[in-house]
Amino acid sequence: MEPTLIPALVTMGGLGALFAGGLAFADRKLRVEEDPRIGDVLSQLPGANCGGCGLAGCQDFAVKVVGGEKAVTGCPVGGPDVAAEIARILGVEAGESVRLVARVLCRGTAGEHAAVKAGYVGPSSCAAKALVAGGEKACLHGCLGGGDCVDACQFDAIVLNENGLPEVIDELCTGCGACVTACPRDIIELHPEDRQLFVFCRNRDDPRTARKICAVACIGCGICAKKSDGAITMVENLAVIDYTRLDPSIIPVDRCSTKAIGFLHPAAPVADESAGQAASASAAG
Amino acid sequence: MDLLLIFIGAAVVNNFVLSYFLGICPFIGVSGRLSSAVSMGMATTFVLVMTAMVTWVLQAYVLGPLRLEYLQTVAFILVVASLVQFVEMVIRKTSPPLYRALGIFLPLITTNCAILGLALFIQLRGYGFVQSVVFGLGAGVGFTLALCLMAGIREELDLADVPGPLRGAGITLLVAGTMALAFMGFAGMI
Amino acid sequence: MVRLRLRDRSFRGGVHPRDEKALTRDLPLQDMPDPDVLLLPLQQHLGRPSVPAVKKGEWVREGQLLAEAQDGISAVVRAPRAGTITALQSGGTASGFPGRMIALKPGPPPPAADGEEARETAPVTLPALDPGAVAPADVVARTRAAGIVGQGGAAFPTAVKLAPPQDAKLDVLIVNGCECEPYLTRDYRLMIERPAELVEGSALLARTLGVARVVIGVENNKLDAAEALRSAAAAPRRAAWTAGIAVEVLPLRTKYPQGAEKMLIEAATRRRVPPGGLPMAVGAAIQNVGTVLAVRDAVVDGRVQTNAVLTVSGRAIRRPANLRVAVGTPIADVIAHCGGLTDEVARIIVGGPMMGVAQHDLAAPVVKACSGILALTREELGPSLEPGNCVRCGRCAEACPLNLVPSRLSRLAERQRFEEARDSGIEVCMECGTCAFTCPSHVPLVQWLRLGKQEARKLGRRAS
Amino acid sequence: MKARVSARQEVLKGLWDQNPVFRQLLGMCPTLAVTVTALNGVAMGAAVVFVLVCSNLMISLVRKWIPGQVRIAAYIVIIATFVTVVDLTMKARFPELSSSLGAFIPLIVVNCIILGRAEAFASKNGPWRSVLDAVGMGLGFTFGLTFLGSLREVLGSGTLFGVTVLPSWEPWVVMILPAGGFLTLGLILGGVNLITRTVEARRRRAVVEASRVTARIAVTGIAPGSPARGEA
Amino acid sequence: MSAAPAALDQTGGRATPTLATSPHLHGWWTTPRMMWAVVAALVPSLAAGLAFFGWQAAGVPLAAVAGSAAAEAAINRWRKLPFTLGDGSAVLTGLLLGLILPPSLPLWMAGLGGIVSIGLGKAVFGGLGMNIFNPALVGRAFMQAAFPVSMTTWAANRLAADAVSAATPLALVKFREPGLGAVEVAPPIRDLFLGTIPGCLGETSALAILIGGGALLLLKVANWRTPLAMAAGAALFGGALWACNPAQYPHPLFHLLSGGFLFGALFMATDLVTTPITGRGMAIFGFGAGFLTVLIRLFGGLPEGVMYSILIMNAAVPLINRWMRPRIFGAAR
Repeated sequence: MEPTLIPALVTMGGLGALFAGGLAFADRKLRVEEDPRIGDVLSQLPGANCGGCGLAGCQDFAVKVVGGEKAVTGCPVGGPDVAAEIARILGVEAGESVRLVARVLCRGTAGEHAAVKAGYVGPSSCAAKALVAGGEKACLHGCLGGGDCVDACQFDAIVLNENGLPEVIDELCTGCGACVTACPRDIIELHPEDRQLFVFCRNRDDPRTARKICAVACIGCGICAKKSDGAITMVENLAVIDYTRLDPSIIPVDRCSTKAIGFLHPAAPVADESAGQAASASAAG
Repeated sequence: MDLLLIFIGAAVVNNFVLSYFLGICPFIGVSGRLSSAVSMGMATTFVLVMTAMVTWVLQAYVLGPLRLEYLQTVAFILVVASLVQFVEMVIRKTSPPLYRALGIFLPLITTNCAILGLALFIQLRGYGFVQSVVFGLGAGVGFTLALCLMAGIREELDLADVPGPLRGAGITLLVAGTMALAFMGFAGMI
Repeated sequence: MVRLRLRDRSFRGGVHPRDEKALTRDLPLQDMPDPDVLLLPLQQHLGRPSVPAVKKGEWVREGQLLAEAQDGISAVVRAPRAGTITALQSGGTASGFPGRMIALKPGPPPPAADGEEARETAPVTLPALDPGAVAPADVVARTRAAGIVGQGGAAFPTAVKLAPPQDAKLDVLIVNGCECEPYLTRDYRLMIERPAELVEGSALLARTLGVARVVIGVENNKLDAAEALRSAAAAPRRAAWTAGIAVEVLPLRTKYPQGAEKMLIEAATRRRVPPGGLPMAVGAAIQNVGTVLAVRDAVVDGRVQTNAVLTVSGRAIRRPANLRVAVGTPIADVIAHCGGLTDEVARIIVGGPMMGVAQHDLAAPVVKACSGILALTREELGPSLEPGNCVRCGRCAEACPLNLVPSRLSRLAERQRFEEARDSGIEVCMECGTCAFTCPSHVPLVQWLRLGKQEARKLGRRAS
Repeated sequence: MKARVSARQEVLKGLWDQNPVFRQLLGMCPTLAVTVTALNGVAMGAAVVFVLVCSNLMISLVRKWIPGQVRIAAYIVIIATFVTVVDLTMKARFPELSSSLGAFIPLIVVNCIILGRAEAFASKNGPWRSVLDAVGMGLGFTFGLTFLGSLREVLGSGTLFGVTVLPSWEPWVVMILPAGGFLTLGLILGGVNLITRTVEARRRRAVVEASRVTARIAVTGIAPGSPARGEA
Repeated sequence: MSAAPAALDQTGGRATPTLATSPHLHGWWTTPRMMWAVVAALVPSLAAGLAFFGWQAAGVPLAAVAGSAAAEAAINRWRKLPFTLGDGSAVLTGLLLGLILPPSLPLWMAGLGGIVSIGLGKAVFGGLGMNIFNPALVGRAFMQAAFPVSMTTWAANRLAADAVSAATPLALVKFREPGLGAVEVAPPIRDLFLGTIPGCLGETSALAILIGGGALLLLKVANWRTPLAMAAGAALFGGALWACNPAQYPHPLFHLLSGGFLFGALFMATDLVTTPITGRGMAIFGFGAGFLTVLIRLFGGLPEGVMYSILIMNAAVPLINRWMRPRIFGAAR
């Protein structure tokens, strides 16, 4: 045993020492300056250089994650734990206190509330529909019903309901804003989860047209604005809420003839104290 | 002629990826985009040729004479890993463009089975030095070929409606399987 | 004699839809009686809308200015008929989208009130100019004053095209008499009925642009028109001032889109306009026959553009016709004048069937550049098929006259990969519809390409 | 850094949630190459379990003394040593198995699972947890290989662990060829994804249902099916 | 809401206005029409096959069609996609597969082949138009690898001069006794052309294939470039070898007429989905496939290489399409 062991030990030890020394030396000599976070991220990664992320190894992944080109969840080997750690390093979830949720600001169900001008032949995507005379609905500001927002949502948090309008599932919504970008009509906005009062319309047509094409359009009458103490202003025939000044209890929502302004959950007194007061106050008056 | 046969054999007939299952991890991982595939293929070819040379020398002048064949695995991987890391550092320092194009793929290659597999095959088949280099080159070209074909297909499939559960690794393996079926046509050529 | 030759010049790609011109080709142009009300959109041209210069209730003379051009690429709107302005309103246009428009009720002036002077009721006319002596700048000014826009489809204000920048080196004027869109016979009728004026107008424009050569391109399914033009262009019949200008009539292969600017320039001169470039980049200027006649009429006769010449056709129209109608006539009135629609109507189109716009609102008016109103039956639209997957047959790429790969571009647009689409040249697409016509799977290629173009333009041009 | 994980979970995660074959797609080369029969799969799995446990334990023990720059090389040497042990043992004890696994025993050195677990787990955790992790991952790998091997063996030769299970089966030779390996694993991955997606979708649907109920309560003030309904 | 309905009232309210993008016209050829046209073009080959191998041989294509149609219907139903058998593509795949299987293959194998063709060749990629490889050839390659013995057992051709022997001409040439020249063992060109030789059901008769395939080329359902380039690739490479050593290597015409070459060139290499979309790309594809066919036939372990060469070129199609993208009109060279 002895005679074979010695050369083995010497060889391996020698090789090991040679390369270890060389590498340590090289590391010192050839070090390249980089973002310290890359090193931090790298230390969290599995380091298997397996390429499972589709990139050239863990170093590349770390660089891309720090550079924002790759999602923190991009490492399939590391799983959620690693993702959480990387997110912590990058400070992605920097103390966001108010949860934002997407809100759909159109309630014009095609054929029911909103007039339909013609049948449409072509791809169902909203963006494509908007190009052809603005889609089936007569309203050029309302929901096209093609579900581009549904496709854009990676969290299945938005569905087209039986009326053909998108509906957000609060519990699944992460407030990422993908649907906001996807909507060619800008009818989706991010709002704090507990916000209740909205103008559910983006129509800026003149009152006559608006009234004609949709039963639930904001027709720009301005009644809500008059009694809002300045929180609601009329911009191009559309009521716009300034939430920093809003006192929902004084808004005469029941006087809105088309119900374009109103509460997300009309009879949900529990969800929003002030909204509840407004509802009961107006009911009394 | 002999060298040509070794080259074609390694590159096409007994393609490392499609018939020896070597280097599957990068084959699946890095075949998403053609540009990365080309870089990865070239980097791998470089390392394969280097490995062929270094391990042959190591075997012929150190392990062989000292009758330490049983240390092959340990010694080879140590040498390859260190060398690759060293080359990466050098490239990174000396040529940032080359590093971005090839260098970043180097660490990924250390754990590519094809590298160690090549070293072991060379010993198993008793190739000489030149033969080893050609074999390494052939294996590298074959790997690059498979990787580029796959990358082209996957870029095309990006635009296809591949069923959800098969997207990613699933369809890649199925395509690889079909490619392996197709490459069976070359069977028996060498 | 102009003969059909198999090797008439053309371009690579293209398709051969059934031309269906037999429905109207032998029907001379007729005047249509004025409707009850004319609707004059403020935007009948590319560029920004014009600004109204009249008030509601005002009575206007025929040819009187109704709206001023807003900037360089805009055009004035003049009253097509004498009448009373009844409203400044918003309404549907043939583009499918609503727009601002002036409503005009044709009729005599209201009786003069006491003590008021009887007003001038004759049409507004511009002084006739001598085509042999008029200065180029005056032709441009007259074109602008007459509110003439291109009749080829894009409705680009013609005055802009007649005043190229100083450094442009033009050597040929190409007159587009291809009329490659199926069904349409408007340009054909103009060429048959007014060949001498067309030659005169071409010479006038050539003089204005400072070129000595005119090529009139005519598809070889209209050889009688080519023959008429050729004899009109023969030297003895022409006015003396046109002597220095060579007018050539060039028969071209009948193929869609032979009348597209780039395709016609290639066929006529073997020069290729670079991607994103204008015809002047290869020394060519190009005008539609309708535009040439409009400019000629404005200069020689002092007439402003008050009428649109159009083909009303399709198997769902009871009495197809070639008509001269007042600009602003609602589509519904034109259709009614032609006997109305049959039960089989499946689609109503303004423009040609390849690039025209399907109409949902027949109250929309005819505008200056309107070339046709078509009512097609289901059978005429081609085989009925649910849009399916692209089968990568490559027919679209083979047919695309601009050498794009429409199948890939449309897929990129559908997948919202607009950057790649832009890098693959999607902005070059002219939406001629050749690809979608030939697609065996009926993929809505043009719609996706249009979306892709719109989004690619938003991305902004990257310095390349 | 993370919530305390029980020893049981540490082992179980390797079997499904983080299964190296089906979920992390690690160690694909041996996965595909040796799974011509179920037995090969088991043998390869056992070899990997041994190397994984030993190297994880060793690395976890010496992790504090290895300098950062050379740690990968050091890990590889440790792993390679144990691989050599397995290789030589198998050559001596099970020559047939050894020859059917071919070069893939020495190639365990570069199996991403082992180096991956060394980097990701053993270098950051104590010996006991590292061993648990190794056992879990190793068993997960073995399970994956055996499953794949069984499927390919049954279809490709009509046998399972060498025992004929489908007597009159016309063997699908393709299954024991490389192509069969790719195709089978590809389809299995699809199946695994289908299962996880279905489970996930069901969970999502439950959330949606719940939110619908909440909304209905909000609107009507009455939970569906609650006794209050009758009175209202 | 506007005057539109009023104007359309002239039609008795039967027509509704439509919003749609231009162009409003479509050409005559649709995908289903093209698929069924190819099916029709296969009839001569099928008829020739039945004449040569008897009515019983109809079972193989029938089983293959049944397998592929059933697979298509089942998969679409499972994925809740529309029913697509009407577009003819599944039937076409099954028929193509059936015609390149040996006439004596057990029927269940033919059916399995049809299922594999659709499942592995088409459905996994997302259905019609999405697949990378020719589905029928995927099925054939799978069968070849799965059942090598059954797939190389040939029935004798009833109309052959030698109606007992059941070795294909390619096998005769490939596995001939050492010392014999290629010319001596190859059957006469006339037999190859008429198809009175053993082989796959639809592949033997060059005449029948040329009738059907020629019709497709004339109708422009198939593009002429690919078959022409494939013939050129095989003829040039095979011809060069033959010129070097006529005793060792067969005549180039033998390459073109034997085995599945014509069938592959006219029906497989012209598949719309899995071949390049530009003319130059098609030429490269065809040439490569022709070259590889001869390479595999003469130097590989298998007598026939058409299937493999087309599959290999299929894998290269995305790269060919990428590099052969046409230059945009007017763009600088």
